[in-house]
Amino acid sequence: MTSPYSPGLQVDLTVPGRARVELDAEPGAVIAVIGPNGAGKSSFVRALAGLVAADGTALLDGTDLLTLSARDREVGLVFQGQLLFPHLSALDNVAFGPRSRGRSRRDADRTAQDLLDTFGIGHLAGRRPRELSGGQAQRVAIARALATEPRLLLLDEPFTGLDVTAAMALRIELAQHLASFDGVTVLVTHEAIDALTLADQVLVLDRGRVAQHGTPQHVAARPATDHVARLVGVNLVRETDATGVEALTTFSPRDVTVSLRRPEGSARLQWQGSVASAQQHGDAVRLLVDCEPPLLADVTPQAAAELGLAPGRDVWLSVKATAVRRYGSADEDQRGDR
Amino acid sequence: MTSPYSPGLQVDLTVPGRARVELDAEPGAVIAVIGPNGAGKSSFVRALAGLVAADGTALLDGTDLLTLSARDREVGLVFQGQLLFPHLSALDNVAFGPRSRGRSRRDADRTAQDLLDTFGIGHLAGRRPRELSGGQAQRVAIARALATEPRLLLLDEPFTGLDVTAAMALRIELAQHLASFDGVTVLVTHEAIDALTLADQVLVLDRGRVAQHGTPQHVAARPATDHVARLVGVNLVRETDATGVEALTTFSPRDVTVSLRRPEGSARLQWQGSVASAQQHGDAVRLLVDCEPPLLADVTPQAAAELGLAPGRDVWLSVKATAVRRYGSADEDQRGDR
Amino acid sequence: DDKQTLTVLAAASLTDVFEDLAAEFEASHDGTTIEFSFGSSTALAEQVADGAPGDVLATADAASMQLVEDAGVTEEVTVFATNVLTIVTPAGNPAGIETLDDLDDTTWVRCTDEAPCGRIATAVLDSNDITAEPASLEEDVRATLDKVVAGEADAGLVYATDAVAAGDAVTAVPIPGAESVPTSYVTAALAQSADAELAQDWIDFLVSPEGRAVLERAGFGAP
Amino acid sequence: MSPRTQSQRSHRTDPLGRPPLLLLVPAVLAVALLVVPLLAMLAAIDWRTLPTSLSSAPLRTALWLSLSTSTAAMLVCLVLGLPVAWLLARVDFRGRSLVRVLVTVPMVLPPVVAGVALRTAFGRTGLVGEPLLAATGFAFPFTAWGVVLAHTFVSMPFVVLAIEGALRSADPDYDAAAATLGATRWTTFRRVTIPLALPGIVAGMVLGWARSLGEFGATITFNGNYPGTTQTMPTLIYVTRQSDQDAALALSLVMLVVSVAVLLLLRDRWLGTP
Amino acid sequence: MSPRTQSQRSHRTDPLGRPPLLLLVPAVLAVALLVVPLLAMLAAIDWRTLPTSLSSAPLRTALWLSLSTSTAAMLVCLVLGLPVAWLLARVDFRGRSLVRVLVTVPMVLPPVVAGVALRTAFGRTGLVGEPLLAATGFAFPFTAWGVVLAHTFVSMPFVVLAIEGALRSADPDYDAAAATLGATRWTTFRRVTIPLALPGIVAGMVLGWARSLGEFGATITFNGNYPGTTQTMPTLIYVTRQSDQDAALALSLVMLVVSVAVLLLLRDRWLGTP
Ligand SMILES: Nc1ncnc2c1ncn2[C@@H]1O[C@H](COP(=O)(O)OP(=O)(O)OP(=O)(O)O)[C@@H](O)[C@H]1O
Ligand SMILES: Nc1ncnc2c1ncn2[C@@H]1O[C@H](COP(=O)(O)OP(=O)(O)OP(=O)(O)O)[C@@H](O)[C@H]1O
Ligand SMILES: [Mg+2]
Ligand SMILES: [Mg+2]
Repeated sequence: MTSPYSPGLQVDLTVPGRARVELDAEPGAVIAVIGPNGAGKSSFVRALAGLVAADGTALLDGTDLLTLSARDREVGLVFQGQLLFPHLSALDNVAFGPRSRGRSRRDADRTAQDLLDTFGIGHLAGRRPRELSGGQAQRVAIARALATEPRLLLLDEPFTGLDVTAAMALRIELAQHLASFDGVTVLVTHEAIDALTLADQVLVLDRGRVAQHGTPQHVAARPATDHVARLVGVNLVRETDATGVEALTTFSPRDVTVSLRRPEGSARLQWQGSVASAQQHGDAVRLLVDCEPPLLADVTPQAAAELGLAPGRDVWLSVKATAVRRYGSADEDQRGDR
Repeated sequence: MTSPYSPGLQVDLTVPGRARVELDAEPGAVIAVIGPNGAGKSSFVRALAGLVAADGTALLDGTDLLTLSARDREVGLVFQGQLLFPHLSALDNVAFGPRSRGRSRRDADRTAQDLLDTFGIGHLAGRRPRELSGGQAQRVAIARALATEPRLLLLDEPFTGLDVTAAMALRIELAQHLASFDGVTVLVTHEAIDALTLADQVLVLDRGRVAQHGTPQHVAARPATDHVARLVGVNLVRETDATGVEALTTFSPRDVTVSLRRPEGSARLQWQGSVASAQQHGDAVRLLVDCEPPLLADVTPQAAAELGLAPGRDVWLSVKATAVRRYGSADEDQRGDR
Repeated sequence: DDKQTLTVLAAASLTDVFEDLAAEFEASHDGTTIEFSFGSSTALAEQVADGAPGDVLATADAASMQLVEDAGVTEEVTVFATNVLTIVTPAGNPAGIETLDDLDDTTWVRCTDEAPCGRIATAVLDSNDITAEPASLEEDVRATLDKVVAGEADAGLVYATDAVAAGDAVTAVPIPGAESVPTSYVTAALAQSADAELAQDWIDFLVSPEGRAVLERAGFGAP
Repeated sequence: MSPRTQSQRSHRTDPLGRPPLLLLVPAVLAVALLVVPLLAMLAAIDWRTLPTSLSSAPLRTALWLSLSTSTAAMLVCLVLGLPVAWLLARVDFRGRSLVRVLVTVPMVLPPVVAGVALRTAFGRTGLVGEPLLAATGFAFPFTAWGVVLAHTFVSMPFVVLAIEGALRSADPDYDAAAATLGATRWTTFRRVTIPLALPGIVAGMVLGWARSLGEFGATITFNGNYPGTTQTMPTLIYVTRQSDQDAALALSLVMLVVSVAVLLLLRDRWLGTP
Repeated sequence: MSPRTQSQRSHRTDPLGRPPLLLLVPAVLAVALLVVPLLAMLAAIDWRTLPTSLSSAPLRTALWLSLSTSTAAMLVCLVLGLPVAWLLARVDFRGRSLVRVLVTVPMVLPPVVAGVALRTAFGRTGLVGEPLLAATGFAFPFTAWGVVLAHTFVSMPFVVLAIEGALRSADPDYDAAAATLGATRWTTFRRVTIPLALPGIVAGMVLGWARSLGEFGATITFNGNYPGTTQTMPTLIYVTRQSDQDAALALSLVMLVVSVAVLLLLRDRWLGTP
């Protein structure tokens, strides 16, 4: 069950019916896990934490986590759903970990108070979770996970419910923390910005499997799933050629031309559909068009007004061949090349 | 306690120590409530739902909600924290409301199944909440709130934990639902896009008080709080003149010039600070600079590289007087002028 | 040794009379205190057999004393009193019961056959050819009396001593011929006694004329 | 606690780590304390006389009466006691703690005193019993109804307290969620509160049933002892003991076996791993 | 149910709506059923003889013995029973449902049989008692320790079942959260499980205390009735009843009053509105 010592995290585990993940990370690495709802992200993280039964191995610095009890894994976990202890104050919640790991009460309390201060809720230290707002409680949950100084930090959607300022402050805080952290961090997120700014590897899960794995830049440039494409705000079109090999095409919504009549030119790069939604997006209006597959298109507000691009309107979309990037779906798995 | 019949929602309530809100909304109105963590958004919503004691009045179509028990208020509520019944399947959770309101079992089940289908989780209808992923559970929670066909729909951060595709689909779904809904909707959110695309009024809360109230466009153009400014991605600077009147200045991060030395020109529109973070933002690099107040600045990647704009770098920021918008802080309360 | 304590284990139905006897005994034995432990005869016998502390045991029947003899905890058993069955009714006899025949169609109670008083009751009833069914077969005579005192039963078959002890709360209706089926109260000194002499003194006192007088006042018959 | 010595399998069954000795040792002691007397009793039984002891008709009637009255009492305790437990746990009313104490008090009454109290209330000359008898001709004492009444009086406090404890340990926020969905308190009670507190409620019912089954003092004081109507197993055992210790032990054994069987069946039904 | 008739105040105290009649009616019935006998008993007390009955020395010794042995038994039940309840509720082990049933069984034993079982195990000639006596010279029967033992044997099943029910109703996810934070099972038990299930645990303790206080049959069978060492209040009441009903009722009244007082005090301490 154990292998010759090699630092970092080497995972090959299966949560039956829910997730199957292979992963290899050096010490200090930050892995962003992204994927649609139900892709298996939380299952993976909970399996690492020991809260869900899993088969396979998960070697952390040479020890197989799967053979250890949850307590002995020394992970820090922010739960999706918080699970703050309702009978303890914010401070005691955060101090719980250090005290469980044998630190003195004073020491643990100091660490906890410092973390709460850092996250801007030091004045709420004495409150019970019930007496905190959702975002305040979320900050306590993050502080609680960090306070144990874990070897493996598991953050399951840590920024949910935080206001913009807090989220930004926490990202900065976390980035600083992670820079000096030589354990491995797994960060589950639904926000492109987290993956792009905090992570050095992105693991894309889809229906329980690893759909793509690489550096944030690589994944953003060559998305392999619709979810990632939507996350980074590009369109993704799949085509299977006669030999069964799948080719992927991406292009930016800005490069899509919207017209009311069928445009001239190559048939392959045009689609017909009706507008599903039209929303302000920066200076442009972003349309979601119901075609196969659904596509995004940015138009100027003037154009939107002239063409009457309200939801329900039938339109044609086209894109110049020069504006697309084409690549194979097997073209993945570029590990963190930092 | 009641007043001559007037349709819509007229609120003037206080949750002691947590929120004080005045609000006036016509039938069919959608009110986005925004504000930083702990501003009192949830307290307000829960007071309307009858889960938190409040003073004052909240007239819905002429009846004071505060005199009714939670059950009799006929509100639909998405909780921050879900609170799905753990012993019931997804379907039964959603059907709970209709059945409680006297609909037949078949009828309620059909409504519930339809809603689950709409939200893309029809195949999970038989699962218990424990067996759902976070985002799947969130969709069930929304379906549960909508299924009761309430007169007042209270959505407390309904899109948390949803993946981009689901969030977008739900926004479209909700927009359609709201278009035909003649009750009042209160939507608490941390995302600018929700406020801008779904709401016809925005209520900005700050430390338990209404800080601003108006149409989304008005609030976005003339933010009164740092939180709103950050939410819509602009900088906000407050100045108090000799007479004690406060003036607000906003400008876009794109209009900020970053230099390593003190720029020439008017002293009032320049600041010194160190870079707190630098992140990809569209085509640009967005800097957060630690000055008083903290400001955002967008620079080109080339400029960022040339100037070495990494966190910790000391910089000067300046903005042209022509690029700023100046207005008084009392300049608010433009009600929904749709 | 002028301070002595004698521990007497006795059937619960002897509570009152033994306390009177103890007062007299203590008066004539300076420095002696008598402590009682009352319980049901069977329970006491079992406890004694198991080594319960005490000097003297007094039970309401010979059968339970047999348990103690079998355990080898005592040698000599003395019969110190007898008792006979009687009918009791709630004060004033509202159901108008004059003989055993009147028990038909009333709510009446007696002891269960497993208790000493039940065996006697069966014998008395059989010898009078009574077929009336009781409402309840009480676990002991105390419970039987209790039902009558409380007014739950119109009549009950109890010992004459119980009728005396209950005083005005009940009306006693004697059963002709009941004397032919008496029950005996027996007592014995125990092997675990620390003061066999004092224990024997107490037993002697029970059968002495002074003791007899007290027992007779409580309704007990001579051995 | 070395990771290598722990098998993957053991990890599966116990992801939270091994139960600590500090809990295991007292637990084993507790089980021993409860089980050793039962074993000793088994050892003391005279197995040769067992068949004769067990073939008696009184045994069958008493056993049946015990089981049926205990079950009836348990149901009454549930129907009447569950609402009290709910009120005490979930509704804030004046005098709540007084009601809670009043409900607890019958527990501390020695059984015989409980019987006397019942008699002064529901006996033929009792506070409620006398008018009841006058009006309907019915009296509780010496009937199986009286047995159920006595069992209920004695067991209900246990049922109420156990269920109240369970209700208090369950999260009341779900009740609030149900209310916002339009559920009346009754619907909430039925469809949310009860299912969520079910394990505690079942425990309370088992408690009540077992307490009734073993109840002796109050029943015999209030109802006496007549085969077929009021002679329950404990009463039969008690009176048998006066003449025949071995037979009494054999009867106790029957009671033990039957109750173990019933409890095991109940467990499988109600508390089987879901 | 018109909104106008409901005052703002009533809404405050009961945001979830009025308790339904379907629950109120049985609750009131239940309370009546439990309280009427107590009231009837009060009414039956002869208040003139009360002062003499209450001034007796045996009363004081018996009351003190009852309170102290019940409290001791409750503590033993807690120390030994809580771990069992936890094991049954939280640890998945082979034979769990058998253990649960074994723990329940002493509840169904009639008190006298429980006393006999205790004697065969812990009596001077018992399975455990004989070697114990030989080794240490100490024997349980006829001592205050024996009373505590009998109380514990009789009360522990109630305590275990009540606490197990409460533990099962509490959310086990918090235990998992504590484990990931590095808490051993013992720490988790102490700092998370116990506080979260506290209301149920307190209910279990009250249950055990009250059950011990009222226990009579097993105690008198196992320990006899010696004033000062083994004569508890129920035993004293039993003996007094033989000669003087009124005095016995007066003693019961004392027990009632004392236990109400203790329970009220406990409530204020433990279950006061937090
Ligand atoms: N206890 C369970 N039993 C069976 N299936 C489960 C269980 N828990 C989760 N699942 C299913 O496993 C899949 C993966 O769930 P998981 O919670 O890992 O998703 P996720 O990627 O974290 O999603 P989200 O973004 O919504 O949090 C989902 O389809 C979910 O329905
Ligand atoms: N039960 C309570 N007792 C006392 N204070 C409370 C209680 N619940 C919340 N608060 C406080 O009231 C304020 C408002 O809380 P509220 O939950 O309404 O905030 P919010 O705007 O919803 O924040 P978030 O965006 O984090 O959800 C917060 O400062 C919070 O700490
Ligand atoms: Mg998840
Ligand atoms: Mg909130």
